[in-house]
Amino acid sequence: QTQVIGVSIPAATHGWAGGMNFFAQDAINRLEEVYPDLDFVLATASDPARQVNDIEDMVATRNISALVVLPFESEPLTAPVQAVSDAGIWVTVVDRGLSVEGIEDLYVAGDNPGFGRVSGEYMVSAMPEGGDIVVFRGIASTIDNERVDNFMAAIEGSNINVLAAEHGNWNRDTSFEVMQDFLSRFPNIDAVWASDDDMALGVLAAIEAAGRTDIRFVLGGAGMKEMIARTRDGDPMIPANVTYPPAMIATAIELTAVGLTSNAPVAGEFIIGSVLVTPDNAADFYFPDSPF
Amino acid sequence: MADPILSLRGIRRSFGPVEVLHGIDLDLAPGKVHALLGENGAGKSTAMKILAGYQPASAGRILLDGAETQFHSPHDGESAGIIMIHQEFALAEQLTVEQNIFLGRELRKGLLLDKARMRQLSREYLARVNSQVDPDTLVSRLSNSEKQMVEIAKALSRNARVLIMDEPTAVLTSREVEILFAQVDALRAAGTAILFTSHKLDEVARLADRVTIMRDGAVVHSGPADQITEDGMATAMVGREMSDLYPAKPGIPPGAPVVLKVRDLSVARYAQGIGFDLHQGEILGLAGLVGAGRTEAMEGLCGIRPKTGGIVEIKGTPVTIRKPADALAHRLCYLTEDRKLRGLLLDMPMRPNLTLQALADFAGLLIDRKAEDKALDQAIQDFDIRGSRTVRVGNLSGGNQQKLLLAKIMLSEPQILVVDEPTRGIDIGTKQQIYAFLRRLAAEGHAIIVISSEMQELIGLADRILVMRAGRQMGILSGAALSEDSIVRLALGVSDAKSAAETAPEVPA
Amino acid sequence: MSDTTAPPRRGFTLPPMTVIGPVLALVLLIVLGASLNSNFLSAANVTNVLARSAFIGIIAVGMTFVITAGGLDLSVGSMAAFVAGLMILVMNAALPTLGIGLPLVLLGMGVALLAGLCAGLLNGLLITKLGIEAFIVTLGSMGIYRSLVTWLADGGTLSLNFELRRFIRPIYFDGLFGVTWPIIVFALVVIIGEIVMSRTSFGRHAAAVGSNEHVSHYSGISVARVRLVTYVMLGLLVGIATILYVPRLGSASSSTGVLWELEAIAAVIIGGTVLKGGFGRVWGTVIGVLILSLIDNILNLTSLVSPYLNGAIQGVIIVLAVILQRGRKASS
Amino acid sequence: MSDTTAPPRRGFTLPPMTVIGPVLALVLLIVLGASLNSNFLSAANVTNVLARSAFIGIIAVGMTFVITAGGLDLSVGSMAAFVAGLMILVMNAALPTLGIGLPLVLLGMGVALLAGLCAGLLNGLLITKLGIEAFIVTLGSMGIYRSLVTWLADGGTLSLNFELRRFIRPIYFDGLFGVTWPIIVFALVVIIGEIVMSRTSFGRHAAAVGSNEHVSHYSGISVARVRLVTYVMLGLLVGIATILYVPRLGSASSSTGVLWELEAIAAVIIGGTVLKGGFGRVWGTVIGVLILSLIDNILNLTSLVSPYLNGAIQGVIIVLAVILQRGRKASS
Ligand SMILES: Nc1ncnc2c1ncn2[C@@H]1O[C@H](COP(=O)(O)OP(=O)(O)OP(=O)(O)O)[C@@H](O)[C@H]1O
Ligand SMILES: Nc1ncnc2c1ncn2[C@@H]1O[C@H](COP(=O)(O)OP(=O)(O)OP(=O)(O)O)[C@@H](O)[C@H]1O
Ligand SMILES: [Mg+2]
Ligand SMILES: [Mg+2]
Repeated sequence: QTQVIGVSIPAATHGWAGGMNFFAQDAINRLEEVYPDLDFVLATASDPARQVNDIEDMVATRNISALVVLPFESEPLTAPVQAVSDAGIWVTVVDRGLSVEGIEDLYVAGDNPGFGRVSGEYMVSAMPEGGDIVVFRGIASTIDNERVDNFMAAIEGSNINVLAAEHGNWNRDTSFEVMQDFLSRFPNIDAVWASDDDMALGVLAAIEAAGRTDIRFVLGGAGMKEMIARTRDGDPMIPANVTYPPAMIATAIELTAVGLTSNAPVAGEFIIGSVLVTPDNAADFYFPDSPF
Repeated sequence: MADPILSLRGIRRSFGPVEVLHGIDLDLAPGKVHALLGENGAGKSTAMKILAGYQPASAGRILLDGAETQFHSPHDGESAGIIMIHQEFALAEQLTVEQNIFLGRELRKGLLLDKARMRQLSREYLARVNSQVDPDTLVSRLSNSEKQMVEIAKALSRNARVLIMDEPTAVLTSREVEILFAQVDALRAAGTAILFTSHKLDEVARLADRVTIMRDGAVVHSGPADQITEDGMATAMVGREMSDLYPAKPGIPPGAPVVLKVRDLSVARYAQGIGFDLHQGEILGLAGLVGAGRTEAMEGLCGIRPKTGGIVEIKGTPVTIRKPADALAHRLCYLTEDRKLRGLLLDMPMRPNLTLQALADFAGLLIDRKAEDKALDQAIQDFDIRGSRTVRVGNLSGGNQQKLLLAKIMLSEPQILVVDEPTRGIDIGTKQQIYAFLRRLAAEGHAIIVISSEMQELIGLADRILVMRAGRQMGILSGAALSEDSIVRLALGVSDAKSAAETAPEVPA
Repeated sequence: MSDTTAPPRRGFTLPPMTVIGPVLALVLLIVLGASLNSNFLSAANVTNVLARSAFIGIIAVGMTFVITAGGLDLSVGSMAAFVAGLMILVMNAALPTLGIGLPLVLLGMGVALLAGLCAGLLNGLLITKLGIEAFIVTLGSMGIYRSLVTWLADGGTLSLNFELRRFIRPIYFDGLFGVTWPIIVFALVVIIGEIVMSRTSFGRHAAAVGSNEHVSHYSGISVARVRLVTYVMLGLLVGIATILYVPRLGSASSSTGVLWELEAIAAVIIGGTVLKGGFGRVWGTVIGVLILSLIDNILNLTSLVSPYLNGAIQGVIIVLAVILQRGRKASS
Repeated sequence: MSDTTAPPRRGFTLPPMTVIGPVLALVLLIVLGASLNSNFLSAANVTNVLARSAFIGIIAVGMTFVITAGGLDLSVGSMAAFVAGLMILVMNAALPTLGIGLPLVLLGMGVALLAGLCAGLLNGLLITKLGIEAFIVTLGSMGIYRSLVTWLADGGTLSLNFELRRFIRPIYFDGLFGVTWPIIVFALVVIIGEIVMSRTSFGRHAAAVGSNEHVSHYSGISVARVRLVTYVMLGLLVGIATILYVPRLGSASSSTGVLWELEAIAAVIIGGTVLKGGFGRVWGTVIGVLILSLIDNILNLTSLVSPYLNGAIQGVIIVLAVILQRGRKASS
């Protein structure tokens, strides 16, 4: 008898989410081959309320046996996912933890505080004598707050001075324009924490166009393959990256499928830590087939 | 008679299930002026629109120079030299006069517009009809008569073989009518075929070579104009003998109380220092040339536009009227001269239009639709409104719209009624009924102010006439002084006001 | 009376396409859904779809009035987010004093209604008193409310105290006789809205104002007041929608209510209300809302297409629904 | 004629508020910016602001025509994303055959123009032939194009081949006599747009159609054709904007061009064009676009307020700019 696994994720509204969408779709295609008696439903939502709708629909009409959910936001999804879990359905939560512990059977996550911390630590190590930096923030959200707060904590006490922080919304165009304006505003910027590779690309384009040479490097994040490649190849502007792999969704789906179809113990927590990528280890993080 | 340029043969036209034209024949000959007469809703405008290609006929043939033809659009008509002036204005309000005159056939110099030349030509066309409107004015800023003169100028500029005019004079004053007629005479001499409608039979008698009379969608008479009298026309149109057009004037009863006392009324830019007393049972006429500010003065009185000064007393009590609802609360109602833009919701059917102003009388918590329907039945009967109840009122004939508007205002049961051009576009039979109706209202103790640009109408109807010129009150005429001559003198400011009229405000007897 | 005065037609005639069009589209969607998935017509699914339609639905009823009176409101989505944020903040703040219980819930509801009302009033006053295009005013207030909620939440999410959330959850999930509260409230709003629109002076006046301001003014209607009231009503209804929304998710953030305005306006127009004003029908709006909800629901029922293409399918169905309604080009 | 017909006033009079209003708002913003940051008026900043205004600006010029003719287009943002995606795909695909060089660039441009034209044509045909509200049609196509680009990019980002990107970068960053191409193209589009609007029959017809369809029809203007052409023009201009956009960052994704439609419409209205149609002015639109760009620029150049509140400041300034324009309530 076929079992259905529901996968509910945010829509591809920026690069990282796009990559995550790709890996989800890809994992599903692969697993449908491998497990003939597994069916998958994939729904992408553009806001938390829609995501709740999607989950309700999966329960009410698709009789799912397991739910893999990457919550748009933690708070609003907590109660609905709890209701799913209470109905005896296996729940795998990905990336963004729910605000109540112990609901999910399996938790696969990146490490947002770690992401900020590793980035901050790298900044300190790359600029031991300190310097002026500008910070790009993502879409205003809890994730963004966690990252930025931990980044700030990590650079505290160093001589690194944050000139300004502005939302680039994880968007290349916005970041390009914001960086242009930062360049007009500050005659000297030593480094940029772009906090995301999409934003880093916008920032780099702006720097290049302005022909400014004072910026020593731009630290992005999330490990977009082009950026990893440039780090690997020793581009001085992109000396490092911090991972936050969108492929974690695939891991979560696979583990869930295994959990449903076998007796292997897959419950628990899988935290995929944020790792600093440098030219030395970049080759290990380069996935040529990924769209991200 | 020369061969007709344009002819209708057995033309029928239906709107949905209702047939409004039942086989019309009509011939327009070069160098002749043809008048098309008929009651409101008889189908005159519809026939004209078919002639000019604005609407297709449901059946029948159109002959152009003897050959059957079909117009698929007004453009086809225009290419064949057929130009029509609409009963409703066909001007784009947000464009300038010049842009409207040349709309759809702009002059160009290379790729770009030749604005200088179009402006120049516009001025020339407007000058032909003695209009001083600046070609760069937005049409929305023009008064109705100015719009009409622009339409006429626009039509004249197109060198038509056939000129069709649907009630061109309804919004014009006698002076402008003279200007138009001079142009028509010139066109006739040049061999243009002209078709026009009017509810003013004296104009027909004066201008037409041939008269065709319609009733209920069929032609009931057609013949040379000199073989039928005005009375004959009226009788043929209405289908019954017409008695006197105007009701008898009983005169203001001595000691009749003043229901409305106005002193020093002014409305910025338009009117200053208007003052009069209106007695119970009186019909007061308001005369003046177009642009004299009569409309604005009365709109100021009724709270429709802000007034900048003045004292108003109703039945001896000073009242403040700041918005139309205040006026309605004192049962002071105003009937607008502009039924299309200010009077009726053209996209809605009759019922909501009828009760819009008096809706409170039909609604407790909910609207009583049965009562509304009854009121509509009553109004249709009282005012002889013809047309489908379900059709949007924009599709009613012009005269029937006017009747509906009148019915709408009357539903508020006004004590004091201000009617602005109340018979504009109304056929002669109904006019007579409306005059009788107004007089009856007065006799029942209401007080009425009539604004009209038709001097005869004012003289026939009003007990006294207040004449305005350029926003100022020139005097109030009454009794034997009520003559066209004395009104015109005041309106033009050529007479010594005191010799012809009492000075206002006069002390009530 | 002349013979051209057609008597009101009696006897059975098919209602015109503008009336059956939206209904037909809805029926087609339901048939499609039922044929794709046997659970589609299950009580659970029907309840889900109706309850989630309630937020947009309640707002769309208000929007019907605003549009009928010739206005527009682009700010309702952000307004809902802002009102929700405020409601959560106030309830959390009052929790220590009032404790969990009915008074606190009533306080929250009061705040939501008041905030909605004020927000609507503000839009309405700017539009009517200053005479600025509704599009611009509400585009501006859309940005303002969206910013304010982000700021209130400090960029993150405003969450209701967890215990409190447990307590008010029943407002969304429980109901009477098996019908949940959102559905009941939605139904009431629709019924009252339909009556107000088609049977009261206010509804008539709103249509008149949307059809022709001048005529309305000359007829003694206070054009500005009618317009203002439509915006205030809409604000209040946003407040009501928020009261149902907060118990569902217990939080508000800058992503709450994004694009609700477009959805509400789309529902209104699919339902047959004229965007330029002058004619509106509340029942049509309900059909519009249900069509929009069902599209999402049906897309979740099946895995026919790549989820990337969901937006395209929605777009196609929205256009098709309106094509159905027109039948053919309105011969104007 | 009567003596009350005011003669056209001669001599110097201050232009009306509707004309100076937007200009004044722009000047105020410039003064504000210059006083807040000394680099504000630097050549680099001015170039940046103008160049980035070019995309929205070029689209807004097209939108001015659409709105003047009584239409609306909500799909331009997604259309730009879709066209950009297509352009990138085609250029990448043709790279092996054509090699990096002018032919490939011309091919890309051709594809962008053609795709824009077709997209505009589709919108226009649905609106004019089927007589469906522009709001609904373009809301639908907005969803469709947005989905298509997400699907083309497989949820991610479509990026131009790296070498190719180097080759076409100059289209955005280089120019003539120190003025970059986007600014030059924007200026050309504006000048031609202004001439077409105010000096050709087409501009007049667009205004006439927006003012009164019936009158236009009666005057022998093909209402449907004029409307259709405005949409096609807009589509073409979206294509041109895309040609300038792609060289900048060399990528397109589902987040490209989000909300451009609202920005373009806002610019058009701030500039004084009437949303209901009948009157439009291209130069006003340019001022509107610059005002919107400057707000962002000034907010980035200073740290006066929490970045969370940027949206609120934008909202307030947009409304203020329009209030300035009105002076006081249009006495209608
Ligand atoms: N588009 C339409 N739809 C439905 N009925 C129409 C339409 N146009 C005209 N009618 C009806 O046709 C009849 C004739 O109208 P028409 O305008 O030709 O009358 P008319 O002779 O010009 O009257 P008036 O003197 O009042 O202008 C009226 O009953 C009118 O309601
Ligand atoms: N909508 C309007 N906007 C601006 N000006 C107007 C408008 N309507 C009329 N006017 C101007 O107001 C003046 C007086 O208007 P109007 O012609 O209505 O006066 P009137 O004395 O009532 O004449 P009549 O009733 O014969 O038309 C005219 O100069 C006209 O140009
Ligand atoms: Mg007529
Ligand atoms: Mg008048």
